[in-house]
Amino acid sequence: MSDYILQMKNISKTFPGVKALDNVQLEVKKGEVHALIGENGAGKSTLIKILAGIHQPDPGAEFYFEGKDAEIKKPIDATLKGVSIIYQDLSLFPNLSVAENIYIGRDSGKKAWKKVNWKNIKRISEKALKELEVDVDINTKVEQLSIAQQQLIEIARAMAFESKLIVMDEPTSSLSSSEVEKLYRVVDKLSAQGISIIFISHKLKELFRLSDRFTVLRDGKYVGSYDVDTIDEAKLVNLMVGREVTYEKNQSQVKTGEVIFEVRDFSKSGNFKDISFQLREGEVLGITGLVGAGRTELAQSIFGINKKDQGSLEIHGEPVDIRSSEDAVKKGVAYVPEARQTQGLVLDQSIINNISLPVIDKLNNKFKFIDRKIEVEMAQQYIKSLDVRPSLPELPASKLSGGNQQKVVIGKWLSAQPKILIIDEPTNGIDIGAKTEIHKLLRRLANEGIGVIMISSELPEVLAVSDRILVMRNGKISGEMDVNQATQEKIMNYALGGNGKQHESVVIEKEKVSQEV
Amino acid sequence: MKLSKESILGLIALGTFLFMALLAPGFLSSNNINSMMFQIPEFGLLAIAMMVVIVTGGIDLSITYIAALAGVGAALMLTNGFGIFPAIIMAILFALACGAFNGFIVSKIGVSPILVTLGTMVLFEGVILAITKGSSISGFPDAYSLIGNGYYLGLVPFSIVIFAIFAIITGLLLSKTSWGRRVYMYGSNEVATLYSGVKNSKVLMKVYLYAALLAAISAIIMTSRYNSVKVDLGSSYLLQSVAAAVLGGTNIHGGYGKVIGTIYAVFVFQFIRNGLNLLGFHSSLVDVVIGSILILVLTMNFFSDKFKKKQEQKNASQAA
Amino acid sequence: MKSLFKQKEFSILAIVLLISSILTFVSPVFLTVGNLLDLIEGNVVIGILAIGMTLIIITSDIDVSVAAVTTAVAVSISYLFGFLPDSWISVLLLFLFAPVIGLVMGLFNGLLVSKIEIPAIVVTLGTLNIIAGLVLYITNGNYVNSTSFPQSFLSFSNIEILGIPILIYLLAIVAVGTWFILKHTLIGRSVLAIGGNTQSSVRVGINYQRVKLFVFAYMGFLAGIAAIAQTAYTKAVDPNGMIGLELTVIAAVVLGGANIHGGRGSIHGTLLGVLLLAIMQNGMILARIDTYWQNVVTGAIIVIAVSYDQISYKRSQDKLANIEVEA
Amino acid sequence: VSENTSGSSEEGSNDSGGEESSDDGEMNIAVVPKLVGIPYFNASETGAVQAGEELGVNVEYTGPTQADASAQVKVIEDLVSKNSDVIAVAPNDPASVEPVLKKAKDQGIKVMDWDTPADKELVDLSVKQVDDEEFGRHMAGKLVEAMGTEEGKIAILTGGLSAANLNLWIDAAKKEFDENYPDIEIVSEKIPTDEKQQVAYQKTLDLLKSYPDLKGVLAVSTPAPLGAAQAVQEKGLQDEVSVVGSALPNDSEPFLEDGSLDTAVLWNPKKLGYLTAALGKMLAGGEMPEDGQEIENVGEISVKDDGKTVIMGPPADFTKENAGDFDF
Ligand SMILES: Nc1ncnc2c1ncn2[C@@H]1O[C@H](COP(=O)(O)OP(=O)(O)OP(=O)(O)O)[C@@H](O)[C@H]1O
Ligand SMILES: Nc1ncnc2c1ncn2[C@@H]1O[C@H](COP(=O)(O)OP(=O)(O)OP(=O)(O)O)[C@@H](O)[C@H]1O
Ligand SMILES: [Mg+2]
Ligand SMILES: [Mg+2]
Repeated sequence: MSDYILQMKNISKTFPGVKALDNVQLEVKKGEVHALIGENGAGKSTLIKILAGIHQPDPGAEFYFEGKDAEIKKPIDATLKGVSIIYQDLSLFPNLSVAENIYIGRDSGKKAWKKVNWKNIKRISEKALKELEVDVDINTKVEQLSIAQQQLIEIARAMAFESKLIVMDEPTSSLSSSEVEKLYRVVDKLSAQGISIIFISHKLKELFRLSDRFTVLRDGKYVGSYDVDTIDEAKLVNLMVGREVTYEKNQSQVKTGEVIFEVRDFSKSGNFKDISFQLREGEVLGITGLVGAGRTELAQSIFGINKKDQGSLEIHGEPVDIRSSEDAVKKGVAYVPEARQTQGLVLDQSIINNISLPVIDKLNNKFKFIDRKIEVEMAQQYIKSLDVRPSLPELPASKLSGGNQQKVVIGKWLSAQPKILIIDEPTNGIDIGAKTEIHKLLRRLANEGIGVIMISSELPEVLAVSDRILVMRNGKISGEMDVNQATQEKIMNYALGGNGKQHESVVIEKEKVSQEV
Repeated sequence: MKLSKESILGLIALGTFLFMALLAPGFLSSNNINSMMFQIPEFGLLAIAMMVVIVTGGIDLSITYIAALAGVGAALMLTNGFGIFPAIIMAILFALACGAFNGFIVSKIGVSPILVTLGTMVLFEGVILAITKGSSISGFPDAYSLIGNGYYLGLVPFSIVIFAIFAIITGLLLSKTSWGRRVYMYGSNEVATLYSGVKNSKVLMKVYLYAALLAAISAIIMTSRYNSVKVDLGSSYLLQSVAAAVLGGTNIHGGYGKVIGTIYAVFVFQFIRNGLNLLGFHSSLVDVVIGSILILVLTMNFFSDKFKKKQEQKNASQAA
Repeated sequence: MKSLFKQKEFSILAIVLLISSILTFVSPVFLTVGNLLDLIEGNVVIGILAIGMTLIIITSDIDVSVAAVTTAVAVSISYLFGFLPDSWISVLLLFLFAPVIGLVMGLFNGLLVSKIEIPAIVVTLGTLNIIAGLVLYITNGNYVNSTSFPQSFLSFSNIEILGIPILIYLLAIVAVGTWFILKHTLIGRSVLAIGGNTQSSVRVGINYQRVKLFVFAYMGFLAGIAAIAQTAYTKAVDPNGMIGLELTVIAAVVLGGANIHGGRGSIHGTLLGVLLLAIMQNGMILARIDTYWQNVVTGAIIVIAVSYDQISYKRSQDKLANIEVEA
Repeated sequence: VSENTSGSSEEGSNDSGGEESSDDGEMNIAVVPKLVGIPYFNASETGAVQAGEELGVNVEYTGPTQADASAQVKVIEDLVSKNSDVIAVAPNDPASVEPVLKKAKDQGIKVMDWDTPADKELVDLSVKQVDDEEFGRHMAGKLVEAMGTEEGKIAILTGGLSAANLNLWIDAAKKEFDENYPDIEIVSEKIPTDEKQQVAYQKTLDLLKSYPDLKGVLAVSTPAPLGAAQAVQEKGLQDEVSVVGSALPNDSEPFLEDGSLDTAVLWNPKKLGYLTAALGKMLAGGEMPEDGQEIENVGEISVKDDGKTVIMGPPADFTKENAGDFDF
């Protein structure tokens, strides 16, 4: 019988207004790690959702599992074929325990009155977590976990199934390096067991680290499939983007401009303690550390979403008191949250409405009515400058791909013309093209005098964009350095508290860094 | 052909009108048309009030008792020799007080609206009982009864004019002002609005105040029409107004809803009730018909949506 | 997390205890077995309905037609009495017919909600109008009183075991049964799952339409049982007797800590909610509160209860130390 | 499709009234109850319809499904549009029907009230089942009689706090107690029962508990006495606690049987309906009733000095002896 676990042929998918996939194919061998790559909106997630039975392809599509032709009408069909999927936007149940979240789905299709076997659930979930080396109490409700932890639970679920094929749609996007390493090891283990894996990511580095073969999509079309040893990063990027992408590392000299933003001993019990730092004119301040270090909580407290126990702020030398996000925006502080879909966007509303949301008051004409014309122009401008695709201003944000959604969120804040921009995990799930654009953008904003604070778990990104780097560990600043003294080793040391073993596992030779970005 | 939910409902309203005009004797008679115009405003205002709240993803079960309490406010003034304007002001103040109370608990404490208003519904009713001892307050000056019974330029009922004005105002507020925009945005995703520097509590507070204001206007019309107020003033409108709002296309989970849709829905209900009464239907059968319409229309929407999607798919795939 | 989840029911329990102790203080009668039994028996119907409503609210839906459905079944029962022989079999048959009649109406709601995807509140508003209207039209609101009840049914409704009325056992059975379904069966967990996140449930292959169908059907089924309880309790069928009851039922459920946005809710919480409302009703006369102020008191207590619950919930959320910050 | 078919009774099937009425030469008399679909108003419907048949006029009996003032006004407004000759209203809220009745008069429609009085000035004729004062006092007397003692605690249940006529009766009853039975103590404010038997039942249970020495319950509004009696019956207190109230005989029977309900005081709502329709016909024909006039199927009526307030007769007492003889 065939040595392919999965073959999908002439797959097309038309959404109202968008041809997301146009006659695409995907062939995955048994036990291989197959990378699926393409720019934002290339159609990766859509292809996966078709494989999962969530979207129905346009007529003419063919599926073969292990050579036998198959039909996938509902998610359960895929599950029964041994396909399990880790979605880009997680699919967990916040109100259920970790254990149940891991187990759920295995009984789907069984009798409604079947008694659930709690012992079994406990056993399976604990096993899965152990393999992943995650230590969370299996009785915790998932809503209690950070996004990173949730990501890991999602992965644990997929592993708990005795799946033949596991699809991972950008699983590392919100993981920190050490967790990423864990995941890599899991992937190796799985493929060693003969389980096939489709791995979607925008981080070429990790794709080369993991994959046996690549399938490249561009604008919903099939470009080709390549063995890892027949191709290199430059070529791959060329195939994805259809043009050369040039990388550059931040050649920063220490900024000596005036201090435009100062945080003084911020503390919030259970989240962070005694955080103080300054931000200078034209400077990009990178805040990194392991996931769960308290960065987001810190950012949210500065932005006024969360209460702080103590601490004070100064913008351009004068103290400001921020008690709510409204204050923050008034005072010129903007925050791009890490949870794009829930916190960043009003998904059901149009791109325009999202972009104008923070400044809607300023768009009033003399009747106190919103001046629609100005609003549209403004939106158009950012859609253009950020190259949001498809560039249909009235399209609901929900219909955009992950990366394009992020662009809209950034556009939203640029429209507010902030003094200080705090951006949390700015390039989660953003493709290499857009990524460098965003990095350039951040630098440009800094040079235009906006203070940029970038929270990121992706060290190469931190190194490429920041002038100065803060490392947080367990809610405290554990290290600070200028970028030109910074190395990944150094950062990881501060982040892990000098835990040697962990630290080796994440060493990446410096010269390659520049390329990964 | 691309028709919005609202315009379809508009056609349905027109349809029921013609249908009744054909079947129901005297439906078109001038004084029937008249009495319909007198009947629409009080309910219409409450329905719009409910719609605004529903757009935020909430619901206001206390709305009719807010109206009743506002009515009591006016009645107390009138029966104590105050003029019409003080009375109207008092009605509005009473209502706003209730609205502020709801708004505070919903927006500041963050209790879900259905809970809050379940409580305040009983609370406000209680306040009215405590004030009126359950009996009705009546006997208002004729000038006051003109509001609900009088004509503008001798042909259009005053009340319908008032209704039209507030309908338009509401429409403008929702679709053209930044408050209205925020109401919709909040309705679709309140977390995102918070993260965008929107002061959710302010937006919400205004919503409940505005709903209360509309309730007060409705109350003024009712009290002047019925020349009295009692604890149950307009209580039969509660679930009806929810029904009208959703029949009008308002998304019960928030984020979408249009004044015009709600108005069409109110018309549909009005034509059906009035028509069937003229046809001498048993009143309880009228409810049956209303209920059926509600379900039928939404079922229709569902299938027409499905159909549209299919069409679009086809066009798109042919285009490609 | 557990602690927090208890929290939610705990705050309402606290309020129940508080009011109870006040009542015990002002009226010696309150804490007598007799009174408590009356109090519970008087709320068996609300209790049964609230339990059904809990499942629906967990799936983030709502059903405002329960009272109408219950009445409709009660009326059907009164007609059935005409045909059934006066014997114990009839009572048993009743427990077969009534729930089935309710189930059918529940299924109707369920189909519209799950397959046609009309929001539940709209569907049930519609069916409320339709069913209530038809009931009123057919019965013209006439009572059926115990004279036309079979003796067997009357004696059934008077049964007491260990001095506790049969209806209370009925409630207990429904409560335990539903708790078991919710906690230990696949369908029960699916109810919680789609309440937590419908999209995810689709992705893991839960047929959420079937689940929604189930909760509404089950609601109808319980409404059937509630109808028997109602008939046995009032020993009469009054087509107007339950108007407006749906709001009380919903109030009880949400007071009991079920989250109107879905995902959260528990049987014991709901029972506490029912108890709270029951105690307030009962307390009004025992505490000799002036008639005209009773609603003010009731309303105020509800508002305070839900606010207090929300506040303590927020607190517990804040307290959740996410990471242990090293000193 | 005439609402008359909905009568609980067999003779419901007359198709007069309703739509075609306005065309034919016959007289159209609209009778509007507080609400349709409760036994009391069903009985009066039966009477009114019967009168319609016997006297050859179209009787349209229609009202709201809830005792809600605004809903009732709408019904009347629609009737005005239908150009009935006479509209007889049992107002939920006397004041609230004033404007619409004015409108009716302006269109030359004769207006009258029945069951519950509307504004005196406005109506051409006012049909009252009994004299409110007399009725209230009568119930009070019956209760004392049933208690067999002129002292002790009693409680008063009412259908709803805002029901005008119920309040009239209760006030009258209170007066009777004050004046003639000073040793009777009314334990609390009148207690509302939402026009529901079950509520009356539960409230009574609570009353019996918190006032163990309660001697009597006066229950006003038709479902209330049944609920009160049910409570007494279940607690086996027939001999300790007397219940008197306004209820229909058929519903009362099971409680009258064992004395848990001592006396149901009411009038014959069927006759009231009949009388209303009959007088409506007279009124349309331009006649006015006189004091002591004999109306067939009803009996001798009395007319107050104002010349337009008709009293049907004295209250009727329903006891275990006679309750069986009525068909409502
Ligand atoms: N439900 C939908 N309705 C309409 N268009 C959609 C829908 N989902 C996706 N699209 C469109 O289909 C295209 C492919 O989207 P998809 O999410 O597959 O991209 P992607 O390759 O996953 O991008 P990313 O790497 O940013 O996640 C995009 O243009 C997107 O706008
Ligand atoms: N939505 C949430 N609910 C509950 N706890 C959370 C939530 N988000 C984060 N936490 C907890 O707060 C702690 C700090 O999380 P935070 O997100 O601030 O860390 P971080 O450094 O920003 O990492 P990342 O943002 O990459 O997850 C973590 O231990 C996490 O468990
Ligand atoms: Mg994607
Ligand atoms: Mg973070």
